[in-house]
Amino acid sequence: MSSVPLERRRALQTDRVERFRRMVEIRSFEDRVKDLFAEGIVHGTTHTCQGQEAVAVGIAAAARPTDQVTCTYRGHGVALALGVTGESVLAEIMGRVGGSVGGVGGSMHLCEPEVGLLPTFAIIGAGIPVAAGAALTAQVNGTDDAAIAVFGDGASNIGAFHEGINLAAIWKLPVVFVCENNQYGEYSRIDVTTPIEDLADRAVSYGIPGVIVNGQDPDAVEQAMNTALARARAGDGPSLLEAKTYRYAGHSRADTAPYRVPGEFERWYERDPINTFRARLIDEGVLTAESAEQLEKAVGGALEELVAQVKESPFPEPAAMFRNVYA
Amino acid sequence: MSSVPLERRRALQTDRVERFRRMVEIRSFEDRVKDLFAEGIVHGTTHTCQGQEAVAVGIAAAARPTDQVTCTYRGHGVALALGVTGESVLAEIMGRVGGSVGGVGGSMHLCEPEVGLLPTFAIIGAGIPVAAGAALTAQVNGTDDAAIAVFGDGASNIGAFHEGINLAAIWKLPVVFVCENNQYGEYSRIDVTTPIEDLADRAVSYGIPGVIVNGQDPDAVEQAMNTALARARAGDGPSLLEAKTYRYAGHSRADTAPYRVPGEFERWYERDPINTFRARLIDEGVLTAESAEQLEKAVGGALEELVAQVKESPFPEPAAMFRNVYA
Amino acid sequence: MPKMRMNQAIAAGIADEMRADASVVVLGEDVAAAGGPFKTSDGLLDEFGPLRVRDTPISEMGFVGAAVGAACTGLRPVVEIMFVEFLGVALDQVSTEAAKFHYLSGGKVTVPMVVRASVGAGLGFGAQHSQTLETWMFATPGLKLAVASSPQNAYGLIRSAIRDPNPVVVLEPRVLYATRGDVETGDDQLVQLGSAQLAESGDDVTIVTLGAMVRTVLEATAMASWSADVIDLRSLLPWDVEAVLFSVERTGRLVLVEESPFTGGWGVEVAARLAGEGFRHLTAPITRITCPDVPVPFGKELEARFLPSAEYVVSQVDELLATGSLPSPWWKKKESR
Amino acid sequence: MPKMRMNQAIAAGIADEMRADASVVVLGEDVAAAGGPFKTSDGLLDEFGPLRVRDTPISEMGFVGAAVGAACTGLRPVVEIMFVEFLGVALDQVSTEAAKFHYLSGGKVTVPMVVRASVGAGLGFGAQHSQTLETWMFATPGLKLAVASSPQNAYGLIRSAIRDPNPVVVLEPRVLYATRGDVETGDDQLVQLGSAQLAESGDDVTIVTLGAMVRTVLEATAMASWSADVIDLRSLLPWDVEAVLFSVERTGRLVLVEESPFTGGWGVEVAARLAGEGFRHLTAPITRITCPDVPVPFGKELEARFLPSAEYVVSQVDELLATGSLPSPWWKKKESR
Ligand SMILES: Cc1ncc(C[n+]2csc(CCOP(=O)(O)OP(=O)(O)O)c2C)c(N)n1
Ligand SMILES: Cc1ncc(C[n+]2csc(CCOP(=O)(O)OP(=O)(O)O)c2C)c(N)n1
Ligand SMILES: [Mg+2]
Ligand SMILES: [Mg+2]
Repeated sequence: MSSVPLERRRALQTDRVERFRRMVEIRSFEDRVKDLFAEGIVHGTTHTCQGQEAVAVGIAAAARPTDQVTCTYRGHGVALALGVTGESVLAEIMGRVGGSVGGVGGSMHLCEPEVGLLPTFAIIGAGIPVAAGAALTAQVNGTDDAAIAVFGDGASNIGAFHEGINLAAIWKLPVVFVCENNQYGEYSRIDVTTPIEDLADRAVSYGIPGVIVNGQDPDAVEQAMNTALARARAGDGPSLLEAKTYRYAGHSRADTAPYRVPGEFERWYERDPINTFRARLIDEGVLTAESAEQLEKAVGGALEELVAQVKESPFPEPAAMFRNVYA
Repeated sequence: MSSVPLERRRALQTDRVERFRRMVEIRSFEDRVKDLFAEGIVHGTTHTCQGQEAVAVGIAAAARPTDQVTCTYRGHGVALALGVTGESVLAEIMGRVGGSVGGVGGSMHLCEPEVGLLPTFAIIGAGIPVAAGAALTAQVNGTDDAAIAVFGDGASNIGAFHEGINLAAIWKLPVVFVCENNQYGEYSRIDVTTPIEDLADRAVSYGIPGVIVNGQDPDAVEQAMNTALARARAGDGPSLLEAKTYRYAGHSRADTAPYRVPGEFERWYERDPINTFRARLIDEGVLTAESAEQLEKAVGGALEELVAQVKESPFPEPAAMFRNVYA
Repeated sequence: MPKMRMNQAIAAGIADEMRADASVVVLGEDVAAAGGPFKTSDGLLDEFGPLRVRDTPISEMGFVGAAVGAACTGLRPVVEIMFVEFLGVALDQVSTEAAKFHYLSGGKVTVPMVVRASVGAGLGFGAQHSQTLETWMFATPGLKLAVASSPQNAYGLIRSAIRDPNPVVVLEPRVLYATRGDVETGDDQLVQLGSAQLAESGDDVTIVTLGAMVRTVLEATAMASWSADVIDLRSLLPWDVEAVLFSVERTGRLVLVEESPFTGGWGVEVAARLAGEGFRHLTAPITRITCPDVPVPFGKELEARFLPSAEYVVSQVDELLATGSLPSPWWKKKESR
Repeated sequence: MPKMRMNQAIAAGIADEMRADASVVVLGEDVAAAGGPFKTSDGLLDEFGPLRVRDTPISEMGFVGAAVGAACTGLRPVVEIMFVEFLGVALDQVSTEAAKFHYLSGGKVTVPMVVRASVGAGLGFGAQHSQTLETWMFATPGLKLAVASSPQNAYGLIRSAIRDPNPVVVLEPRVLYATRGDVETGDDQLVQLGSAQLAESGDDVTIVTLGAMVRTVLEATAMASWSADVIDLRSLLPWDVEAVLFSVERTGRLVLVEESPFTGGWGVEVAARLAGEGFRHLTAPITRITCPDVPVPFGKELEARFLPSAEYVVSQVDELLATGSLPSPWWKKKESR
């Protein structure tokens, strides 16, 4: 069977231009979401992932649609990378019937089993043992699918991180733990909350590989994921990947990130994942400056159409709140 | 001010014969407790620590009475070592008015602030962040007291272990985390639940010293504690000590430990902490075979008197259950 | 009919579901090699093997969370929480994740998992290992909650819980694990979640109870001068409002017997509902017979005093019937304290 | 009198206690440098310094546990739980440790700590960040539990909670943080834990409520044709039974307005108690006006529908007074759903 999300996912598997396009799609999507909130036409809160696109796309490129992924409230990028449509994500953020979970969840709650996206997590760390459990299913059923938990640097200080990884390690579950170290947990820089520099070192506590990955480079993320996934599928157990990256936006809608270390943003922006990848593809002759520009324009245009369309789409009826409470 | 618990504590500080006596006291106390339960004259459950005496006594010898200690339901030995009287502990186990907490707690619940014993913990791992908090008090008040958390190998797999040590490390709190690795968590050997050999390695996750200690030797435990406590008092933060030892008894009253690996008990018994320490003190000429034997007889005799006395002591009135619910 | 202890009946119920459905797995501390700290999974490892029956590290958040993930992806995990208090380190996964995932997936994901926990006092485990804590899980849309009171319904409830497509918490009174009783096994013995059982019928009063207190209440009615409809709720989420209303319409009097604190115990939900929907049928104050608002004390005598006894139930109901007004609890009657 | 937003009043109350008592410390995620995610500790770091005002890692079990240890040894920690749901990863330290340590130390140890948590819906935070969850902490002897409803009582409650020798959980409706109101500061403004406030008096009915619903109820009475005693409980553990009984003796009618699920919400305790001790004064069914039994939905319209509105309170009480019988909730009235 096929479907738009699955096709969007498959497109990433081989085609690096599609990966570039997806990164651009995520960046512009998140920028637009911030604006929509700023305009005050969206209720609630949102957490965007500008700057972290390479992690999402690298993971989606390496994983199978049948691999199960848990990610966080900062999940728009991961969802789009896995193949979830912009319409599904934006409509959920805007609380419309067409949203990923029918508009009753909001920005923090997306889900698309078709491409392996389990419900996203608004509670820090909660997705880590849940990913171990999805890997348990694969182990019990004897498939060679794997699970992937995506979480932040701040999440590495919560108990569920320790318990979930330890459990996966002792049972040699096929799971890859990907820590997106974007340097901040909410308004606190990692060095305020975490006594070590490299979170990958925490793998020592579980006797599993701990790997530092350049989170600015989708190719690097893909390669590290391929290695970790191969190990998982072979029955050799989990790995902990630390993708070093940076959060361009504030923590959530309102946050202007006044706490940022001066010059830090600029330093990271020099290594911007989209600019770097664009340059590489141009070097490789896969793209030209012109084709890249056209691609970016096209993505921007499509996004505007999408926004207009979702703005017009209906809200759920009150009755919707009573659906899906029990199966 | 002084008191029996304080004097019992001070006695350990310099006098190694007293340390030997205390180890013997703990061993015979725990053996006797097991019998009392076997006789069925005690209600509920109990967890004894035969084989782990050197850890308790080594800690008590190194720590000050003003240092704060959190330990577990397997806490009779630690309590006695810190100076709590046998009467207070036994009366609590037997639910008598004279018990450490008035007889309403039972075997798992002891407390004696006079010698730094905070309420003991029946929930795995819970005492670890609580010890960090006691260390926070010392840090905020600018005293050079420290805190000590005593917990088991199994507890190193629970979230509170991770969160409590991480918090202490980032705040450089004066606390020593002592993991009594007695090889088993309930009926499960550590290798069934824990993917690494040395729990001290988990210190890497927090950037603190992780030290393996011979838990069969009170001198070794004392020395390691002295180093860790000095570091804590100096403001350099916590340490994780792993005391390798062995649980002679079953997990709790009913458990006969059928799951034990054959020969394991015998191997550990060759390194029995009491026998080893006795031999050392005799070598050193501090004890003779005769004086040691007399000492052990005396301890046994005193214990029998204690048991007889506590058996005669009163149970709490029903009204007791309404006391100390709120301060 | 075979006699079984309640812990054996639970193991038998799990085993029957494991035979019927290869996706059922069992996780918990010492549930495999040791057959469970209370022998509620005895024999499962031997029959179903280490892939499906697993000893976990001491990581309730970790293995309950793993059960959530396994349930979302096709397994039917049965998780053991040795003492219900340990949900205090794992409640997030039950109440905030599992109970809400069907909703937060727009119905795309279901979470067919069971959390079994032993509850209650009477064995001298002390204040941190003797509570029932139904109310930690009560006000939780998306969750189901059942409480066993006999070997027979423990067998039926666990099987229904495992078959349910929703997360279900099953509370098992620890003091009953050793109780022997006739247990009819087989598919006809499933107990529908949300259905109460009329354990005994009578005319003077409706007594609603559950768990270990069912036995206490039946002891009480056996020695009482009055007769009662004794309703064993068996489930709290959902609970059988109709059964209670139906009885109170006839008796006009509602008494709750609970092994829980006086303030906020599970019975207040039943009382509140009846004080609304049953109001015009009530001829006497709704009476709650509970434990006092204190941590569970250790010690045979104290613990026995702490728990509602059959004699106490009789005397409270006697007083209610005689005076028509609310009997105050023993701890408010100076003399008896 | 100075006007303050509720978050400012809370910060002011904490600051006053920190000035009065050097043992008061503040812990939580982003409470120091950022002044709190909801600005409820703004300015504390500057005035009291990094030793007493601390940003924590994302480790609720860790820092709540640390607060327990600090409280046992002489400090008075005030811990912030950003959203009450996060207690799902830390409940053990509050309910099983802190609440029982005075008891389990034979009175040798006290645990003077405060856990502040923001609660409630109305801001579009979705199902995992919008609940009130009073009942997670309700049936817990040894614990105190308060709920703020205005800048003034938020100021008074936090100060009383900090001074209390017991562990106290203070719930703060998030939707009220931005509400401005007159706040009288100073020692006379402490609010005794366990004392309700008669927010308005009337004759036809007694409405018991707390938290964000107080405002809703006062909006309702302003437009209603009937008059009510409006009782803001302010504390749930202990709660002011006398105040409610006293009013119901006069009005004969009890209505609860709760931002909580219909099944098992906090109001069932009040209803149950009155259905016992107040039975002979009741002339009408006890009526609970609550949210439906569903996870909190996202979306302005859905969330507004989910929460009891002033109009809804008016119409339910109108129906109760007109018919004398229990009005069914809107979601059971086919048309309105
Ligand atoms: C248990 C819990 N505690 C606190 C929060 C509030 N919170 C939401 S996001 C966040 C920061 C998380 O930081 P990190 O893990 O680095 O992820 P990032 O936001 O940087 O992607 C916090 C503290 C939460 N959602 N859950
Ligand atoms: C949170 C929690 N989970 C489970 C238990 C049940 N339990 C009591 S003791 C124990 C084993 C602990 O092993 P370890 O930490 O090695 O300590 P030991 O008993 O060997 O001293 C377990 C699982 C508990 N008390 N608390
Ligand atoms: Mg981060
Ligand atoms: Mg052990």
